[in-house]
Amino acid sequence: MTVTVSWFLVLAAGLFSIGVAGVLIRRNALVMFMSIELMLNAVNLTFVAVSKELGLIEGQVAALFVMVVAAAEVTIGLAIIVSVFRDRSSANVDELAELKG
Amino acid sequence: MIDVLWLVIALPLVGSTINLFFGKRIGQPLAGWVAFGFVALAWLVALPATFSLIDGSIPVETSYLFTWIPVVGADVALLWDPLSALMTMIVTGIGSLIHLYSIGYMRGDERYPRFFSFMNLFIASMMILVLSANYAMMFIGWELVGLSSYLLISFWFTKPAAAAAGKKAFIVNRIGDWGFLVALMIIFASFGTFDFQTIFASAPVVITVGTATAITLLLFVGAAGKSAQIPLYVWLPDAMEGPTPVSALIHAATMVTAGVFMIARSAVLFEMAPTTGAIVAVVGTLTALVAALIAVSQTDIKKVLAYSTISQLGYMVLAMGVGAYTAGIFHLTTHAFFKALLFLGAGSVIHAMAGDQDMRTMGGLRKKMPITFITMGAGWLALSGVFPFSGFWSKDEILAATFAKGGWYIGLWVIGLLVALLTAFYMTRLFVMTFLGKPRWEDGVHPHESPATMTIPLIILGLFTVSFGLVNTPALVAFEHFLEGSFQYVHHVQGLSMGAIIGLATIALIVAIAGIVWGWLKYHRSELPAEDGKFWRRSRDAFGVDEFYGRTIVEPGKKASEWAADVFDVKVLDGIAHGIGSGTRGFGDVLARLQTGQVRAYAGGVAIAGVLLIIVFLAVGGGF
Amino acid sequence: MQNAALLPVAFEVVLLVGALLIILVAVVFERKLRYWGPIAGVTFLAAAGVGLLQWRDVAETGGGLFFSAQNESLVLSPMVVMDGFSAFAAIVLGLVGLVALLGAWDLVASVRQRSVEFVALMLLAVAGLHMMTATPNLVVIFIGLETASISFYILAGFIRRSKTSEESAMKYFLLGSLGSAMFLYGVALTFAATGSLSIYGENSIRNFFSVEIITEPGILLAGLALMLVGLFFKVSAAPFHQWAPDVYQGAPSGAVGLMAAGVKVAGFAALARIFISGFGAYIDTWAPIVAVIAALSMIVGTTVALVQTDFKRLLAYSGVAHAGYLLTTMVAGVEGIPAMWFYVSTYAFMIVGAFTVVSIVRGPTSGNAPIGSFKGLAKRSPETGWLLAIIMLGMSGMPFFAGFIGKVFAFVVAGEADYLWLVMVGTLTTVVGFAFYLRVVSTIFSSAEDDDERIEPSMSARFAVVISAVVTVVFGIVPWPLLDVVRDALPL
Amino acid sequence: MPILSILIALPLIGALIVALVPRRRPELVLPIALVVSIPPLVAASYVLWNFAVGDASFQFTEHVVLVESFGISWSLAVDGISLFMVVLTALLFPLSIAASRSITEQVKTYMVLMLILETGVLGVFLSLDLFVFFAFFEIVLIPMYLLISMWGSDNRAYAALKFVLFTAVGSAFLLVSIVALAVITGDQMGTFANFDFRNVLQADLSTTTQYWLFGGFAIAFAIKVPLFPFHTWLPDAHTEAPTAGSVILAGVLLKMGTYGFLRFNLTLFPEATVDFAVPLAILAVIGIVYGAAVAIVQPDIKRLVAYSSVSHMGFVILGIFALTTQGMTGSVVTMISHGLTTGALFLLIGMIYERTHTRRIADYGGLAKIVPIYSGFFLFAVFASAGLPGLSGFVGEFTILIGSYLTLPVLTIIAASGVILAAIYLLWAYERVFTGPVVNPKLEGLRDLGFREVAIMVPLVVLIIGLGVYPKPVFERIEPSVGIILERIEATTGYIVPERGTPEGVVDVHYGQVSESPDHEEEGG
Repeated sequence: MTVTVSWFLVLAAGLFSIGVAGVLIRRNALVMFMSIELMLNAVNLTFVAVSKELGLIEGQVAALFVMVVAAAEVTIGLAIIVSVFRDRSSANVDELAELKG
Repeated sequence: MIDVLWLVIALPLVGSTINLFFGKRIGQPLAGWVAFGFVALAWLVALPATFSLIDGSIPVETSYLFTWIPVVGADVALLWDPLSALMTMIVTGIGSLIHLYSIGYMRGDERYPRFFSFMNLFIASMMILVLSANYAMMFIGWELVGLSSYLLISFWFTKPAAAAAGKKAFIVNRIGDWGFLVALMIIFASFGTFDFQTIFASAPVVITVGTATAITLLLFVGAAGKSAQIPLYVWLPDAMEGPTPVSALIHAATMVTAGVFMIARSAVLFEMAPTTGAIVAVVGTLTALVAALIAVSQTDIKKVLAYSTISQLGYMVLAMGVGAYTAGIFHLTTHAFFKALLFLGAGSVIHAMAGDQDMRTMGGLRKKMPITFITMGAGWLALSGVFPFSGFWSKDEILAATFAKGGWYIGLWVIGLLVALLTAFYMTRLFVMTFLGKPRWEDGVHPHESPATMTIPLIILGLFTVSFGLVNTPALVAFEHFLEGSFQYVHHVQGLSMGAIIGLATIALIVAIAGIVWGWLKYHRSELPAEDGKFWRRSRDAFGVDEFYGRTIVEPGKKASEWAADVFDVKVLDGIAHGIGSGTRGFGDVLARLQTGQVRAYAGGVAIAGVLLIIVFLAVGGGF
Repeated sequence: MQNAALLPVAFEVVLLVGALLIILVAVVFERKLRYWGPIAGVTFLAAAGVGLLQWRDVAETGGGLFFSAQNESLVLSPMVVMDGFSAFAAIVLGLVGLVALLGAWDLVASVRQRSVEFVALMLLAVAGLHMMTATPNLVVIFIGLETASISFYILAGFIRRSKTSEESAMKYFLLGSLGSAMFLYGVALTFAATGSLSIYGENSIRNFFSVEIITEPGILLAGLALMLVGLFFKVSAAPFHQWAPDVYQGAPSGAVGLMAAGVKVAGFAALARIFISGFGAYIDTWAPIVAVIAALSMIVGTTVALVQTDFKRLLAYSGVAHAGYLLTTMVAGVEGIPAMWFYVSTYAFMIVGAFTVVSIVRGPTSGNAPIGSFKGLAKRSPETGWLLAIIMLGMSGMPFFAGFIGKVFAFVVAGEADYLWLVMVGTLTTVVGFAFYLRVVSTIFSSAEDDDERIEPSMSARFAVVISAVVTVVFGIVPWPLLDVVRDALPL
Repeated sequence: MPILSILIALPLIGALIVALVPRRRPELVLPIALVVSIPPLVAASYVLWNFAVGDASFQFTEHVVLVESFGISWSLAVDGISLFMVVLTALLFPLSIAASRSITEQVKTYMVLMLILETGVLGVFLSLDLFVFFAFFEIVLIPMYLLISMWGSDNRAYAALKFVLFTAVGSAFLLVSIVALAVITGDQMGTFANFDFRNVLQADLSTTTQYWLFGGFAIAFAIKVPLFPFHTWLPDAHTEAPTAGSVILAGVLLKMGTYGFLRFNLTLFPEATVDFAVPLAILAVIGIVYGAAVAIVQPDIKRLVAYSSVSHMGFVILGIFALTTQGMTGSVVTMISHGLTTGALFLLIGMIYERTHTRRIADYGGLAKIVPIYSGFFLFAVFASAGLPGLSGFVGEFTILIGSYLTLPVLTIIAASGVILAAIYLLWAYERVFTGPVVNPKLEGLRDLGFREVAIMVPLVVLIIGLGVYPKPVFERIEPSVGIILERIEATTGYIVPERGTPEGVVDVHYGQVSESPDHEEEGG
């Protein structure tokens, strides 16, 4: 059984879906954010796999960029989560529902 | 000579304007004299033209003034023919007398100049009606006389009854005007013009009998409104709320005869439609009868005269229906004299009685006001149809013409005779109750003869009342001859033999005298006879026609309007609009409720919509 | 291909330099307001000037692709494109940034020490936004998007200890990241299907279609769908709009203007760049879907705005509707791009002006802004009241205000593309729009109990609102110059 | 000289001048506003004076291309139809401004809005470019909305919004149709789109397309007119609006709808016009009777007049869709006349409202005794509105009825009954307000009309009489313009306009024996 690029794509799609599911299911902002990171990694997997398959360097470069962006997102995200946690002693996003309607 | 005819309209209009704006400054009684002057001047302007027409020195012609509404070919143009000349003479002549009369009668009224302004306006309007050379312009006059009538009936507008009467008159007339208006539409659609001469010259060729019937029936609806025929007569008795000179001028002598005039004017069309003729004759006869039956029981002197007017108009309409146009117009003329006289006399009486109009409180006025007594006596006999007063000649001609039609018209002739009997009876009742017998007036009332401005018109009218009938006796047909110029397109029916005419006249005279005698016997006694019994009560209520209309037309109409206004408009139409509005808001509310504030719900929304979008893309994107 | 020329990236460079300069100044000197405000302003102006230079250069040379690496070991498609499209975006973004800065001035003043970061972030955000419009590379679009988004997350949560601000930031961050991730996955799938990340150039998506038959259309379609989802999310088109009202309401009023305006400009530019320029050949596939989303956005945006009691939420929902009108231009393909530019550029000024007024009335750090608090504004501050009324009328699409021209322009191009039903939806929702915009207008002119309580807007805020209103009116009455310009603001 | 552009610009310049009046001198605002509202009247009079009689084509045309690719141009012109609308507008605004002395709050804003409104209305009547037309058509909403919602009476917010939303819904359909039409025209001309009326006129439209577009235009104009059943905004708007608002609303704004029908629906979509004429005429006749019937029982005098407008405007629509020269010409005349009479009525109601602050009929009674001059004017207006011959209302409605009967006899006969109903609601209202004894003690000692108020009314009275007695100059300017609309309908459809003329067999002895030589034949043409 040869492992073709499709396998990687399916795996990435699976990871992405798990990420989405995580965002939907989990209440903790931190875990939700981790799920988003998972989605980004699924994307990276796709990039790299396709890049290898097609022999193109762009995909790998893209993956690098995405990692950097993800890192930046982490810093900001954590800062926001911490700031919310400090005020409410909870990172449960369900409690953040003052703004609605 | 007819170039100056427009002055006949313009002069009273000027008078009206002057009095409207400067009347207060002119003051009493000068304002009245100004008004009188303009009407008299109009009469003077028309006089030579009339004589020229009588002696045949000028032909029947149309004087074009200016184009009114070009797209419908409606011009302002004046037609000077015997019919319009006659009407002009009546309107300006009697109008002048009544203006003269009003100078004294209205003395002291706060809105004295306004009264004369309106009276002048009426004369001008009536002259527009009479002199018009086409239906469109006639309609202007038609409506304007309605306006003046409205203004004058509700002249004493602080009395709710007067205000209501004016409104009623205008609205009921408007119902008739609707008919006139629709007739005008058909006329234009058929002829492409409103011009009398053109229409009459070509009618037999251009329109079918059916069209003619439609036009004439609708015209008759208009005439019924203006000339107070069944079922539209109800406004005229109420119109007596106006000052008495108004009743005399507008609601007896002139305006109410406009309907008859209009039918006579349209004689060619009516001749083409025998069905209409029959209907007109029947309606006229019935109106004459019903009004006479009501008149016998009225106690208000003006109401008696009002119903009598309706009744006499019925005669004229009957004449139109049987094609006796000259007879009808003749009766119109004599009636104008004696009814104006009677109203002015009644006004004189009311004046003397300090405003009291109830005949039961009068009596014995003979000595207090001899001129009024004598002149009204002439009117009484004329209206009753006693030889040789004018009413006798004219009424007799109508009855004779009806009889001459034969067939079931004989029935109408019989009813006509019955009406003649009733007429003589109620006029005798009126005369006796007012002037003869013992005085029944209350203390503090001091009847007196009226001033000269009021009695002179009475005398002049009295003279005409006595003598005017002689211009058209079976022996001397000057009047008929004169009017022929207006009925040149009308085919004349074979007349009766002289013997028959005399025989019919004799019957009529006997009936009239019978009525007088009956009335004399019943009322010329020391105590007024009790007038109760079912007939008298119903009659005094005018057979409840007003209430009937109220129940069947006014109230349901008002209910329907209220339903439309309060339910349909607000609940249904606005309800739909509000429904759309609140539907939109509701939709927004529902969507806003989806906005729970929950991050995860939002993420779910994005995810679901995203998945849907992918599915849709895959579904529609097959063609890639 | 003049790789060496700096002009194509000058806009970003200027803004980055400006941002760095501000931080540098703050480090070197004391953190006092008076230095970096003007620096930021000058930077925005310079950036807009760069935009003008680019525009002129494009007009002369026709623009082109830049920064591609093509030697044997490294083959990278071009990273930067300079065309009428990007140059116009540069001008608009530079000016919008300037106006937003003026509008945010009060906020800058009130956050005192931290204002350095605030101003720098604004500059960075605008740089990111423009990056989205000036690149043929999908990943670079993503990077620009994230640069802007991350800056906005911070701006939204800039007010410490403010629950609304925190909630706003949190929501924006979580959902925004989700949206970005979806967009990125779409990019990856597109890459997987086409083997290209670039819209232009030799090995571009466009060329790919002309030479190869797609073996896996599903992957490409899913990729397209996900990219659309990501961008729809960013421009807050229904049903991906739910974050917007919450975020706008909670974020400090002074900062929302740039968020709302900038993202719309860049988001639609990116949409147009990717879908019209890149996938324009397949317009028949995506246009109906975009049309449905457009209709949904207009309907949802206007109807929900109708029932709002908070002015900021109302503006957010109206923003959803405006996204719908903007999407209406997209269905017409290239023909729609001028309409899109006209609409979005005027709208950007209006929305900045509107949020500036909120900042004036409710305070720059405020979260909630009940409509009732605008009662009697015309008396409390006649000038502000009138200007807000003008802006509201402009947004509602009343004639002789810019919004009208934008809408009709959009409707005409959509009509030309045979989307008359969409035009019908557009005109009818415009009516619903009248209902809530006019409600605001009559609130402004109605009398309030505290009539005497005058509001004195600061000089800068006043400036921002005046500019916004002037744009609304001028381009409403004399739109011709701008119409002529946007006709040339087309992508390569 | 681009007189029409100047005409449109003058009120706007006036608005600027008024806006510059110092805040400290509010008493100067009204006189200045009045003064600046005169130049538009002068300009309109200039146009009226120099209008070539008997010329059916557009006159005073101005044409400046604004956007080449979109075919948008600044294209202005007048013909016989718009001419009088323009003059009416220019006339009613100074009168309304003069009658606005009771406005004490934010006078400046009020006057500025009035003048902006005038610009908008003039723009509607003068522009031939569909885009510009729509812009003016729509912008009129804003000043009117603000006039109602800021200076209206109790329920003003509701009424103002209702007015805007109703009209805007119509505009929504109008805009879609205009866009579609412009796109179709553009396609056929090989450009992107084209909004120019004269180009749109050349477009070749299929019958189905005509139906849709006609429908879109018709909804917008029907709401504006308002045609039954779209009229429910009118009573509310009229009732709540300040006097000047009501005058302008009834006097000119409603005419934008009927004008739109004439200018666009009939001209652009002849086939659809012929096919939709009867349904629209039916609605018009329902409106005539229904509006009048509902007016009878209104307790509020302004609502009564508002419903009477529904009735009168029904006549206008009937006349238009009878598709005869007479009917259509009559419609335009009625548009003028309704502007004058209803304007007069609203001005008068406003004058008494300033004194008593009530519009309820039941609060009045016996006014004629207290304020005779006022009552005289009111009665005049009542009869003018009721269509008394010799006054303007009759001329128009009479011509409409005569003309409509030619093609729609049954409907016209029903419509004619509106004449009866008009007398009922007007005279009954007059009776309750002005006659009888004075019951309400508050009415004692009311001031009669002053010089200023009389001066406002006199021009209207003069024009009402003038138009009623000698309407020929008006007719001969309208008729050619109406004629080409009908000619176009005849040329493109199988419809044949029943011509006025002498049916076969009519012996024309018309002035066979005339005393003067009437130059009648020339005048008819």
